[in-house]
Amino acid sequence: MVELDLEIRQDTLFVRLEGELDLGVADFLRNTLEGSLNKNPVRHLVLNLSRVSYIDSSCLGVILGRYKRLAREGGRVSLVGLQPHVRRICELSGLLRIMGEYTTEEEAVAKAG
Amino acid sequence: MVELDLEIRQDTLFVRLEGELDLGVADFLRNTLEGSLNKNPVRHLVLNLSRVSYIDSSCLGVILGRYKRLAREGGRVSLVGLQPHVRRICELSGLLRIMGEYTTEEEAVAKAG
Amino acid sequence: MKVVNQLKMEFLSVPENVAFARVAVAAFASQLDFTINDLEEIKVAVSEAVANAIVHGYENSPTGIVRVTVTLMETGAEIRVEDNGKGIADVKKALEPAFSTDPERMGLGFVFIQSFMDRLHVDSSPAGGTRVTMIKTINRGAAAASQGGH
Amino acid sequence: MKVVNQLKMEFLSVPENVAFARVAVAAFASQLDFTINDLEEIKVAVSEAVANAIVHGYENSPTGIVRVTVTLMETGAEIRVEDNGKGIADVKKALEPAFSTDPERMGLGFVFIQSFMDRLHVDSSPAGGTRVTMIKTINRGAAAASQGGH
Ligand SMILES: Nc1ncnc2c1ncn2[C@@H]1O[C@H](COP(=O)(O)OP(=O)(O)O)[C@@H](O)[C@H]1O
Ligand SMILES: Nc1ncnc2c1ncn2[C@@H]1O[C@H](COP(=O)(O)OP(=O)(O)O)[C@@H](O)[C@H]1O
Repeated sequence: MVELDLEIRQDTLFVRLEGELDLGVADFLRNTLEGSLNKNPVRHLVLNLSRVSYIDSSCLGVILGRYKRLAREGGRVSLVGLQPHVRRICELSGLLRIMGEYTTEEEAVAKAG
Repeated sequence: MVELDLEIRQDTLFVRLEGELDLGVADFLRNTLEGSLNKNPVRHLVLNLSRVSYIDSSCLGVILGRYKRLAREGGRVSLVGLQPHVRRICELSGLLRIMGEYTTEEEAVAKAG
Repeated sequence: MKVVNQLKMEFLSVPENVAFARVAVAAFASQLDFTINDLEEIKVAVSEAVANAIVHGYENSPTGIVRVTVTLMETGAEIRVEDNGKGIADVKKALEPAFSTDPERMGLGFVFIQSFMDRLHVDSSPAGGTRVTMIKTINRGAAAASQGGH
Repeated sequence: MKVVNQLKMEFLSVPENVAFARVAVAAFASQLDFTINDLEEIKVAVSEAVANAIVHGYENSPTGIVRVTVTLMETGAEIRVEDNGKGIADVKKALEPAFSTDPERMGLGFVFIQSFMDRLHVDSSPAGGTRVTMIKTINRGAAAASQGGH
């Protein structure tokens, strides 16, 4: 089960997630993000994971897919508020080598935007 | 898993329990209570269940057994701090009709002692 | 009745597995729109039935196998707890409140199951062990009301 | 190696069961002296193996059966995840980091399992499906140290 909150400010899509991100929600996550990116001409994506307690390789794949899409046009994906276990998984996956990691959304906007 | 804290004041044994009281801990609970009642000449028993989130019929049986033992000599068993679900189970079982129910240990001592 | 999901488990008849069984069944059943209170009631019923299989069915021998099957339908969950233990001689008597063959016990297991589940059926024979089948239906009104908190 | 407890589960190959499986296995394994971190790592391994059975083994068809067996020994837990799906043509290749037969996926499942478990063994054949066997041993030092917090 996951909850998802979307907001657009200027050229950035903010996505705040809550719950456990695994195969059970991967399709929903992919479809929601794609749908929003298709409808809105944003360049950057900020994913707030501060209320995400679990992430699996399926959902990391969904995030990487969105990264590839935005990076093609020079956009960035930033990860915000990673809990220790989620951080470890993101690090092991190599995602932290290509995406910025920030403590707060403000920091992500200030440093990445 | 259960944690158990025992204290004797005057003629009363105070037992503070924490965890889930089910078949898995029933023997441990019975043996600990019997052992303490055998060694100490108390009359009354105060069971603080404020940190017990689950209780099953096996552990209700253990409590009833101690009640029978103490009641024979005119002693009382008091239940303290029942959480809603535990309270409902104790009520259904009829235990609340024969044992006093109190919000705090002080209240149990003042009203029952 | 369309089956939306099914779980079959089997485990040894050791007392530690009572806690495991109620947590696992509640986690599985939470895929349906049960309220927190429904899940709490399911936990009690599973717990009591599994404890009975261990205590009465296998008379506390830790080498028996307890089987639990959970079938999720749109209307609710059917939960079956089975053992190959000694069976119940008189099922009707066993279901009576306060009846127990063990003087140390209160005879409340089936009382709790009957209070908390919508249906209970007990099949048993001295040779073939015991099968307890319980159904918890979803209260649509309650589920809809609790959706507000989502 | 003395078996102290055993659980066998089987459930349908639907994505919702991935979360159930990791919760259930961690709840069962918590009967041993694992640390919270160990249990977190077990969750990841179970989750990835069950997801693979659903996504690759049964190619997302919801009618397959996934079997999970957990054997608790004094030294640790052996966890087996099995499917009767399409099998792995080249197991050695499948275990390589970043290898995936699905362009949408990252090829990280087995990487996570290998990082988090002490042993991994994969048996597979195109006809007979896939069996993933994983062992997590108890780190006596860590368990003893964490006892302080009890
Ligand atoms: N799985 C079982 N195998 C054999 N006998 C059982 C089983 N479950 C229940 N019984 C019988 O039914 C009686 C009533 O059960 P229950 O209402 O749960 O009360 P209690 O467990 O306190 O005895 C038990 O005392 C026992 O004789
Ligand atoms: N249960 C399975 N049945 C069939 N193929 C599998 C199974 N598990 C893994 N595989 C194969 O092994 C590959 C690598 O798996 P993994 O490391 O988990 O990465 P991913 O799941 O991201 O593809 C998969 O792409 C798939 O081809």
